[in-house]
Amino acid sequence: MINIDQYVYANKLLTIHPAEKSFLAMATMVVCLISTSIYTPIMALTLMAGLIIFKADIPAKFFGHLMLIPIAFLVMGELTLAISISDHAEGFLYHFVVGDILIGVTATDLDKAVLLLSKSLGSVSCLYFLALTTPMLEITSVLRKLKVPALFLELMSLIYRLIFVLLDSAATIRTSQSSRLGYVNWNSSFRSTSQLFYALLIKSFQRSQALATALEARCYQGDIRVLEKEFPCSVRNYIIISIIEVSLILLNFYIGGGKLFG
Amino acid sequence: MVETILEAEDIEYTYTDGTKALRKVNMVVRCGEKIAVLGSNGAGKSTLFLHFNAILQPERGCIRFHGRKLSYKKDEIMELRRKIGIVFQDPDNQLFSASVLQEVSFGPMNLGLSEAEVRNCVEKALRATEISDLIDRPTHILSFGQKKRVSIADILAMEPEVIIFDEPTAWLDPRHAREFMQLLDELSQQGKTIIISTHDVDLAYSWADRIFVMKQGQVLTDGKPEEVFCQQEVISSADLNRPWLVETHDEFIRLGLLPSSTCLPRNKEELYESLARPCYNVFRHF
Amino acid sequence: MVETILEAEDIEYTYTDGTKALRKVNMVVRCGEKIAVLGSNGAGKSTLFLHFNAILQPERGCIRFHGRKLSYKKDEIMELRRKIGIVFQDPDNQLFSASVLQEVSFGPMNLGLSEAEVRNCVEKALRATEISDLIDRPTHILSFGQKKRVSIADILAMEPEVIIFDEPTAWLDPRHAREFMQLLDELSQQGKTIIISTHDVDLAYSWADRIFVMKQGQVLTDGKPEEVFCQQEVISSADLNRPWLVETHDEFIRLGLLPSSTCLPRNKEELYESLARPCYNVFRHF
Amino acid sequence: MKKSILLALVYCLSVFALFPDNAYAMHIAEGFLPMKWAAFWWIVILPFLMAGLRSINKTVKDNANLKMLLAMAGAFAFVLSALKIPSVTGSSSHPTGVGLGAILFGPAAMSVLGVIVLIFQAVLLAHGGLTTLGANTFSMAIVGPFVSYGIYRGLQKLGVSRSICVFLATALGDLGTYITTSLQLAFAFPSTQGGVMASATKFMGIFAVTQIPLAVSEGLLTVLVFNLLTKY
Repeated sequence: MINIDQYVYANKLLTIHPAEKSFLAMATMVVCLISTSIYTPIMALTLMAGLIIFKADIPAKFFGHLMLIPIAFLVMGELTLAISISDHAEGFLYHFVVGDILIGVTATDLDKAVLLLSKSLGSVSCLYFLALTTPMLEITSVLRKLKVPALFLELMSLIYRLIFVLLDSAATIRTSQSSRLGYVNWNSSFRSTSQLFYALLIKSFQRSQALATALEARCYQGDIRVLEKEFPCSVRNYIIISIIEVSLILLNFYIGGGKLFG
Repeated sequence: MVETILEAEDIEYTYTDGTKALRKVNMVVRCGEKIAVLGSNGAGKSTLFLHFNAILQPERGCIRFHGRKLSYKKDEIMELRRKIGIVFQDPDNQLFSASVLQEVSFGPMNLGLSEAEVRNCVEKALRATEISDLIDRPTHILSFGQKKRVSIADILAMEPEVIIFDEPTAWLDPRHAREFMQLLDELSQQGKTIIISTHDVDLAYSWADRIFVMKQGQVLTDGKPEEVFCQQEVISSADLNRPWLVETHDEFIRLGLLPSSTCLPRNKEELYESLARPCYNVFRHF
Repeated sequence: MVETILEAEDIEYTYTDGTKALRKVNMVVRCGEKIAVLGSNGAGKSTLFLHFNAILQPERGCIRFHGRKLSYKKDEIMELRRKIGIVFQDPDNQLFSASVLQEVSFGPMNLGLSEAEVRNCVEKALRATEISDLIDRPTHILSFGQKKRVSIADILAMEPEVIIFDEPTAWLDPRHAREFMQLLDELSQQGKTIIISTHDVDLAYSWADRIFVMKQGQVLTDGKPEEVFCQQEVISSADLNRPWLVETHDEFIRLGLLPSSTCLPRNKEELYESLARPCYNVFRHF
Repeated sequence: MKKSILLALVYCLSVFALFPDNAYAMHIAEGFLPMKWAAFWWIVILPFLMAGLRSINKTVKDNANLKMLLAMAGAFAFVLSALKIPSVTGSSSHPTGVGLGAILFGPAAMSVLGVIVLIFQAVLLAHGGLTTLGANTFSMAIVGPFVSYGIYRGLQKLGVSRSICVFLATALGDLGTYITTSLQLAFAFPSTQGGVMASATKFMGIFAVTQIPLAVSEGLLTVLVFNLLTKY
């Protein structure tokens, strides 16, 4: 499992207001999505990579590794989009024949696929910027300002805490199983996994009871209200972000299409 | 006479699965006392503590706080939970929040204080437990010892009169256990009443003002440490050992190294001192 | 000279988050020895143990079993895990099956034994840990002491040569801890090599043949208990206490109650006996 | 014909070689859906979320136990999806936990917990995304759980044995999710030749390689877990 959380608390942009970071990430993501040229998303990707590696001081290797994760989905999706099946060769840029049908790519489909790939990678880099610089907890505090229901946010922060408790349990159980030869072949793996799930489920249940008792012991009255960390707010940052977004949009208008095959 | 702060009167409790957890338990806790409740796993210590905090209601008998019998009205429960805090055994079963600030502020926020007051309480509690630098840390990356401290700060932030610690030194290594006991002494000096449950007899013997021995939901005996640990049969029937100080002391008397009238020592310094007293230390003059 | 069964040679290990858990650790374990590894939380004891079981692979250095360097091939790993069992600290995290039978049979099943053989192993292990009557119980309703026993039966059922116990007596009450130590002695008499990690210096002192002291991923010292606990600075730099037997003994010498040449006592009987020796016991003749 | 079988085989093998984390492949990646479709699916899931939150709100008022239990269920679902399970094809993949969750906690709660889990998967594990959260939620936290729950309840009423109920509920829940995702992609990217239907066929065909074995594995595994749960 890849754990982004491990890096986020050590990143150098931790002290920046979470709302500013979220604004930058989400606005750039939207600009990528509405872009009609491949250059805007590529610029966004470059910008985000620069911020993540040089400003937030995240190891470039880890960022590179993260960028590979959506590749699995993208390759499958892109192939499906780019390749079409037909019974006549008209319009195909490249094709080959299987039996009596033609499998191949058309120029328009290829252009669409490349644009989509760039848009997707651009947005993915925005997501990573947010994930690598802003701890989950601060994202919830931004959501609170956006008037997301309190119950939803309470559940979010409880789940975030519990995930790590359960991951710990899962890891120790797994170690204990492996030390007793639990994952040596397919059969034992299958048996071990089902017992791991069962044990986790029972443990989750017991822990939830214990935590509820602890909450009650501290005067729980139906809502979980807590203090939140305060951040200095910077108007300058908002102005810089706005300038970045406007220039990305202008870039899209002036350089335009960027069709490679059409 | 010091005022009684907390009192359990003949309380009985049976869990829904039929286990009789408490049978006619009586316990009187006086203001400012340091109390240790000893007993093996499953003796009913934790169940008793949950009664003091009104998480559980006794089937029979009653709990008194400052002499007033609990009626389990909502306001009264809130008041009680504010004044009596429980630090649970496993911090992972107590810490629910993702950051230390959020975690520690939960209690005071429930008391309806203003944000500034809550922040003040949190800062004071973190200072007392010496973890002010952890305030912005996420809970899940803390070490076990740090989590334990946060779980104590949780309770201190509500400024309770009585603090109950369930097995506080379990899993702590000797240094952390020692630091923890220092913290307990500081709290006690600030006037808090402290109750701990443990099966570490050496610790209980040196630290507590008064000791309760529990077994299978009953209080077998209570009294000053010296009195309790004299009752050898009671101690062993509760699956406990005698503290090594007591045992060594008795052995010295048996061997004639100390006169049988010597008081039991409370710590090792006292033991060695009693041996070193001139009239008994014959070898010094060799 | 007794055969070396297990050996760690200059092993180093760093966790993915960058913590250096082991720095050039060397450890030689001989057949049939009783070894205690002492150190505070985070000293690297558990990480070392996971290397002995090939759950972790050292970055540098190597592990030898019966003199053969581990190559981490699948068959070899299977063989190693069968011969070296680890009983983990918290039975709540080791036990994952729904019933005791299922739990204890997990290891033998993975060895590919026939059902009759598995059942035989399970029954033997349950008898050795004296919990044959629990065989059909669901694990999650057991008491802490029972769970601990099941976690030991888990390992015994695989009939290992070496058994490693991680913090075996933590959270056990005195009686269960005593019973557990008896079980250890029985296993040792049956020829098993036993390694425990603990921060209970009194226990390690009286029980072990040899003691390793670890701190921050390094072995500070090793040797016979008497030798190790003489090195006061090493012990305190590892955040440990000295066993009370050693301390009392030293105090007696300081007070002149014992001649300075007296050997360190291994248990309290020896201590009292040395005091009771006629030539020193002056009071007897009063 | 031989050539096409060979082609399919090469494709299958390359999918297994390239994508060990193949269950996550069902999360539509960040930025993959056009703006209007991303927004559309967000709007579609909102009423489900509102209804889910309202039903949770009613039950957890003043009951810390239930709130913790729900949170634990969410954390459990996340941790489950982060673990690898041995797949029937011999490789391993990640379970969705949709079937187990829906049967245990009901589909309404799962929609709320599902969104949260999907947010965490995006932010902590880099699977899925925020703009595509609406679409992913619809397929994994709404369609999947409702299919699972419906089948489980329906078959139970018919008196089918519990193991078969659980297996079909989980496996078909997974398949429901995968068909929904394929349709979502097909709507967003209809084929130039053949439109939405042709595109949907292509997507379903391409994802079937990873999703059908996963559905079977997860179904079998959930049956085992359920047997343990009901026995003790």
